Amino acid sequence: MSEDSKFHHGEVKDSVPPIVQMKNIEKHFGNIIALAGVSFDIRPGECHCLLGDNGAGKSTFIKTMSGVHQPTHGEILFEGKPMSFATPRDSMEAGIATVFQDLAMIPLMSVARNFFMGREPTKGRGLTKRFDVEQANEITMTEMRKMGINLRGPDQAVGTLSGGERQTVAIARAVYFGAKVLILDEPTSALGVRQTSNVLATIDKVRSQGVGVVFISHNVRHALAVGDRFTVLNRGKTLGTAKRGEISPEELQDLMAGGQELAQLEGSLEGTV
Amino acid sequence: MSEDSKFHHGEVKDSVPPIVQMKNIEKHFGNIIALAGVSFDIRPGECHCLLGDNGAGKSTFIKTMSGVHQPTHGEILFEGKPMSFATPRDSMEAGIATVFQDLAMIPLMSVARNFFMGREPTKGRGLTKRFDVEQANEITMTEMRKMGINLRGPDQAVGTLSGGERQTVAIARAVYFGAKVLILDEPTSALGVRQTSNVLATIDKVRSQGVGVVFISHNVRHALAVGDRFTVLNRGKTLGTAKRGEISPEELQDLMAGGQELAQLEGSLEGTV
Amino acid sequence: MSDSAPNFEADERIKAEPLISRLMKRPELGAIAGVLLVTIFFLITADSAMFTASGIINFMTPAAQLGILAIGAALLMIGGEFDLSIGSMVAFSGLFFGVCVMVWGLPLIVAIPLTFVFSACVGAINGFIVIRSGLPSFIVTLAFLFILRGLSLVGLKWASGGSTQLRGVRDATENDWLAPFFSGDAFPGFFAWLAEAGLIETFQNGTPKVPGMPVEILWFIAIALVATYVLLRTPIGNWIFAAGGDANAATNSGVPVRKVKVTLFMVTACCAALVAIITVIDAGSTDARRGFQKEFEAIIAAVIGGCLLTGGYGSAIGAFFGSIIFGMVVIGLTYTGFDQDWFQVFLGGMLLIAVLFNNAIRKRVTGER
Amino acid sequence: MSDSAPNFEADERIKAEPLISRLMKRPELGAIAGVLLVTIFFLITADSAMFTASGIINFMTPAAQLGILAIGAALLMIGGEFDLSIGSMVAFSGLFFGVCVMVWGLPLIVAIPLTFVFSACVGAINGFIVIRSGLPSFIVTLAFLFILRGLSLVGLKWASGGSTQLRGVRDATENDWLAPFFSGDAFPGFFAWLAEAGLIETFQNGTPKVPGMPVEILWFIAIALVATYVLLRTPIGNWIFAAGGDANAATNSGVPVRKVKVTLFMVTACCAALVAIITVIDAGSTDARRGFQKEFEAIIAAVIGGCLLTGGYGSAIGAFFGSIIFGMVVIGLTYTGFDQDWFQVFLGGMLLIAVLFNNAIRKRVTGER
Amino acid sequence: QDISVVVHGQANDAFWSVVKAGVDQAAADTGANVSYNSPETFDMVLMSQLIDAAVNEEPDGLIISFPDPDALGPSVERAISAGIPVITINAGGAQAAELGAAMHVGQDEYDAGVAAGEELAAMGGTNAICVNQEVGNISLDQRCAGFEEGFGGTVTVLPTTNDPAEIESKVAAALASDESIDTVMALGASTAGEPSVAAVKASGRDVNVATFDLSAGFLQSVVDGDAAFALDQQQYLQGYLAVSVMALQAKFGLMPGGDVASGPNLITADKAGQVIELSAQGIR
Ligand SMILES: Nc1ncnc2c1ncn2[C@@H]1O[C@H](COP(=O)(O)OP(=O)(O)OP(=O)(O)O)[C@@H](O)[C@H]1O
Ligand SMILES: Nc1ncnc2c1ncn2[C@@H]1O[C@H](COP(=O)(O)OP(=O)(O)OP(=O)(O)O)[C@@H](O)[C@H]1O
Ligand SMILES: O[C@H]1[C@H](O)[C@H](O)OC[C@H]1O
Ligand SMILES: [Mg+2]
Ligand SMILES: [Mg+2]
Repeated sequence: MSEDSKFHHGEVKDSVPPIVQMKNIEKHFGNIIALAGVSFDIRPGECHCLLGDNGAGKSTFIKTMSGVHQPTHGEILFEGKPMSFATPRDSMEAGIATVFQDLAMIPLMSVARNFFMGREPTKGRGLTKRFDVEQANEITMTEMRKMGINLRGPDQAVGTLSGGERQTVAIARAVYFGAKVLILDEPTSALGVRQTSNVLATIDKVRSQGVGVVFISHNVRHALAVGDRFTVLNRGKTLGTAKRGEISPEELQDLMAGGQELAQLEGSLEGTV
Repeated sequence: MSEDSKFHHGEVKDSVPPIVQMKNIEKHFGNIIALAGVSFDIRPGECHCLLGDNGAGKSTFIKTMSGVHQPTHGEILFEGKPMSFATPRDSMEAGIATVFQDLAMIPLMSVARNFFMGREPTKGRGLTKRFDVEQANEITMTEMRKMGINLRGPDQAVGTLSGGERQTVAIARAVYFGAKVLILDEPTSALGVRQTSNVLATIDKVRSQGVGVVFISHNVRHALAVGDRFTVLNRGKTLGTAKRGEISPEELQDLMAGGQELAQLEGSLEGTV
Repeated sequence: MSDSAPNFEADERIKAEPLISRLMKRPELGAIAGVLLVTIFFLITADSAMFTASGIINFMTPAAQLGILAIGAALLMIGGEFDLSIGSMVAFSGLFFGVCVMVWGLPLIVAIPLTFVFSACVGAINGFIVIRSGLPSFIVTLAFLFILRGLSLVGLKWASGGSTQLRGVRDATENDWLAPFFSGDAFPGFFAWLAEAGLIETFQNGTPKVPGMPVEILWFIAIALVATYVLLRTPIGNWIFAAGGDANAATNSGVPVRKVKVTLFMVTACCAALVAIITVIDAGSTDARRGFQKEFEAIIAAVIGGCLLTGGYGSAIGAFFGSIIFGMVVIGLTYTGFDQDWFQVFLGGMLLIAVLFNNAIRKRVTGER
Repeated sequence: MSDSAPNFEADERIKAEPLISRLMKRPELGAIAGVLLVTIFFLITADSAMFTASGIINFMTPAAQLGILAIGAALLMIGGEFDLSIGSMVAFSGLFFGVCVMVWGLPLIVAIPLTFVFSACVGAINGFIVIRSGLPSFIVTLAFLFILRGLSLVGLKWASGGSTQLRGVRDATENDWLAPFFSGDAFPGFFAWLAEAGLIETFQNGTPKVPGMPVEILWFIAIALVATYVLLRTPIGNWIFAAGGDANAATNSGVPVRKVKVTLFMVTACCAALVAIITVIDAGSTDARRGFQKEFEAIIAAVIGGCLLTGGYGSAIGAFFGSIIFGMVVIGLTYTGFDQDWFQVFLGGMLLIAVLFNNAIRKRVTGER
Repeated sequence: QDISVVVHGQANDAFWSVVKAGVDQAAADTGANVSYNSPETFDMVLMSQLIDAAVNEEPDGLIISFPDPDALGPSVERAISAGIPVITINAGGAQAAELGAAMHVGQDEYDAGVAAGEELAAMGGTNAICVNQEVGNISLDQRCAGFEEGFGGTVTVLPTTNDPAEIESKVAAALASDESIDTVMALGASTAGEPSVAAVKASGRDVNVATFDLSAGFLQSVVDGDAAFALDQQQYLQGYLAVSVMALQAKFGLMPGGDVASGPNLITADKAGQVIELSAQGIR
């Protein structure tokens, strides 16, 4: 894994106050303990990778950050002030945009309507204030094209899109609306090579604009390509946070696998899956 | 990309008759042309990778193979005989098991019930013949553990599993029931590093038992690690089939991106995303 | 092996599609096929009086009364919920309105807004219980089906001094300037002129068979247009589809799902109140069985018009045509020579055929499997 | 930083869970809280006669008739479909059964199986239309609600020579050896012994107030047990849950969804036929209004018992308790001193409270948000 | 001649099917062309629309039941102003006459209730329940009200649905919770009357049961001594006479000078036997 990436990497300035700070978060579902005390923060202009085995609690954790779940214990500070987001809408209004792992799309609705769901552009005023469908269509097509997807049209139902097309809608939407923090839960999992590189490039771009990015991935190479800091979860607990350069790809991969042995693949996959 | 993998690679014997042969398949949805004439075959003991950009038609194609869609035009031969699967159940009974991209799981049902959905083990006979819940639970837990997932219990609802846990259920199920052909539509997209290497190792294992594997992936490295042949789709058409060794990773990646340029990532991702 | 640069305007992955199939894909227009089929059926079997001006108005009146409810029900169904209490709500808000006018002697300008506010509150209660408890709206509004029906009975007995009928509303409102907006016939002059000109039929004694356009038909059309506009051209419309399509995904995308749903319950209740006001002034009375089973018919009309019971899909225009189909079938039998004993067989058969026909035409035209 | 080897038996990611919360998580048992609540309410407010042996049998009889339908409806709802025609089906298969016995003079051993086969065929027609057309079962079975109701009327007039009632079934079946399985009271000897022993109340002349256990209650219990067994312990049960949970995913996983659904429609129709046979022999007659609105009540009972209208979730035992709640509430008010005009308010209120209570208890016990 | 009949009761209601049988017989006898319609539930708004539909066809005569003068009044006025003669049956004679209806065939519901109440009071009743299987139908309310007046003692209205099994249980429950009930007045024979008899029998108590209208099953109970009497309004006459008169009116302009009281007609054990067969055929 080469360190001399073409990417600019955000300087993790310890002095800059974090936008969101999560302290000792626990989350229980009935008798199931999904998070057993996780701390995490995200600063402006950095890409903080959240890594870990399947079922480690990454998605649960970021859902707590974006107001989907309320933590069972623990504290959330937003720009230094204690904050509890009752709904995802609250967190959005505070400037957090999220791509959820399940994408949060409505299959029966068109791409453009999904794109602007909850934040529809309007034209006219007073009683004639209405959903500006033309603008919505146009922006959707443009943003999708930027990510490398040429849709047949903005009115195709999301349910009939391919897996990668659908994921791209969710990412393009979050990027378009992400103001202060952008949370991406395995955004590249269904993407083609071209779309993946677009997304990584996009992460780099928004980071350089001062947005804090939380990036969840199982791909060590993707994480290392854009990450400034790496926090690894395992079985609902954090295994610690490392800065870029402080940790080798192999160490990282080892942590992500929860310390357990991998099947014999190292040879063919050159060290990292 | 090293060629000296630890994997055994199936010899693609042109002499061995294919299990499934798809000739010039077209599939239209209303006015949308998803497949515009694709030919493909799968032989016993090989892993045939189906690659291509998002929306290229890969999922649509394998759904045609497994009886979910009926082709608009084209012919399917199964073990040499023309065959049209009216339902997925027909294709299963012929020995084809599929992991669909959307996984085909019922969120409200337990892991074990999902695992055996449609093929429940029974005990007793006559009127007392019943669903052998204990056996189902046990097999589920064992098979999941083999794939690297330690479930809390077999009766957790699939809807509350993490993304990777859920995907693993679908893979373990298909592997358990796959008799002649195993179709995997982006099986590793949500998996952790440990689970991914398990799945790749599993592909290798079933191939060596003579099962034909159709493997869809956007990860060039995963494809090259286990693939014997590579067919690339682009915009509903096939760009041709290459054998292992006949094509370089860079060429393959170029084909998968539909020949279009990638964002500037090559440096940091060492040639392949 | 590389591909030509994609060109969005002429994508090779799309076949040309005739206008008609583009239209038939819209849920709004699916129900038109059914309307045509039913019309043709009655043109053949029914007395020609059915399709004269008076005949059309005659079946459009119940269609309009049902349709106002059906559009409310359709909005709510698209938003992912049911309201089984709208039938009882017609009786209950009818009672409330009757009490305003007859017991408290309020003028319409006070009584009507008060009735709407009152009904909206009841709708909001429905909505709050559904939202707060997370119970299916089916069971919650079903409870209100019984509760409101029962309260109507108790209230009527109280208001009328022991009867289940409250009478005299027509006389009490006759001279109110607001009454013409909620009862009777609009444009009587125009219709009288039409009759004189011989453009519409008259009775032997020369009075026009149709004195005017019943106001409920105008309300019906207006509400269908407004609802369609809201659904398709406003942010709230988008929220309604999203809330019904997948409440979870919608919430996670920032749609205020709870507010949307509660508002829809209030709108539905107001539709019921409007029907109550119109029919109470028109009939001059209200009784404990008003609106009986209308919730059911409203849902039928919405479903005929293409709404999915599972939410997230449907249209107000579909409910509009669905109501017309239902109204035509119910009234149409009167104009045919069929034996009343066969009425239900006929009603069920026509509904089934109309829906199957809609469906078959849509599939054929759009090329769906 | 490495993790201890996972140990399934004692997973640190699971909290200890008390037995009660494990039980309350089961949809089967959720409705018990409601039954308890309603029982306590009536123990306080109702005349003590309600909970004597005869009082219990008195409310259990309608609960059982409803419950047989509700269990069928619950299975179908879990499988993702509705059948709105079951009420009409009670009338229609009642007519068919009446005709078998009265017009064709068949013995019960022929008439009863024939009635079941006939009803199952009608159910299968419902199912086939739903499956083939892809239309919502709501609208298809709604059409059959009307059609079957109408055909019952026409058929009855034909069979009885002009009346809407077909009589004399009791006399015709009185001596049939099969009749005791479908009508009257079981275990009369046992009840007589109980009465002698002073364990149940007797009339002044010493005969027990309850001559036996009405057979429908036994059928009700038996069907609830069988349905529960099928749902939880057979492959078909798994298919039903899968078909209702997500028909697409189930089909793609190899579940024969179409067969499952058609079978469920047939089962539901047979439940209606059973209720028809029992009530026709018991009442000795059948008429065109039998089963009126029972489809509705059956769905209510299933939903009270925890079935989701969207399919894929629910239980037969839940429907069992749901029917008992409904039966108790409907009959119970008569035992209380409340003004009977408030009946519907009371019915709706009790249903709502029972369901809210179920829900609240379940959430509290299982720690769900 | 074309004659339209629009009534408020459903074709599958045992009572109204007898009216319809009378209508059909008169149509056959007079050769008139008769159409018969009714709304699917007791729905006054829809009924007024059905009357409008009938009037649109400009029949030679209109026959209606008239349970809600306010709601149906305008439609009747429209018919009369269009020159269509109107006869009312079953309900609402007096009010329709004010609007210009020519004649009424039926029983006054309130008076019938009074008659039944007096009869049952004479049998020694002091505490009664009035079983109403169609709450909100004004005619049935009037019967209970009249019954209360004539009976003199305590009268409790027992509202039910029209499911016989439920009615049986509810009557049983009412009897069990009040030992002093000695009279049950049912408002419909087969839906409410027959299950009431069954409940009374099961209670083993000595309770007088009577019903409005007839059904063969109930009449059998009267014969067997399990029920006191049925109050017949001979609705066959309502259908038959109205159509016959209307046909004559259309042909010759004939119209009787007064109303016909088709009931109430008390059917007790001595007469019940003869009526059973006719009732089973849908004529009484
Ligand atoms: N609603 C819920 N009820 C019960 N258990 C849950 C629920 N949501 C998540 N879990 C459990 O909590 C654990 C963490 O899940 P989570 O989705 O956060 O994992 P993840 O780290 O995102 O994994 P993946 O990489 O596979 O997406 C999982 O074991 C899951 O089974
Ligand atoms: N039911 C459908 N109706 C309309 N269009 C469809 C339907 N299913 C698929 N498509 C379209 O067909 C094309 C191929 O889709 P498909 O899912 O096969 O792509 P894919 O190659 O699997 O892509 P990905 O890698 O993103 O999963 C897409 O552009 C999609 O929008
Ligand atoms: O007279 C009739 C009454 O108007 C109502 O329809 O119930 C049936 C009959 O008793
Ligand atoms: Mg996750
Ligand atoms: Mg795909």
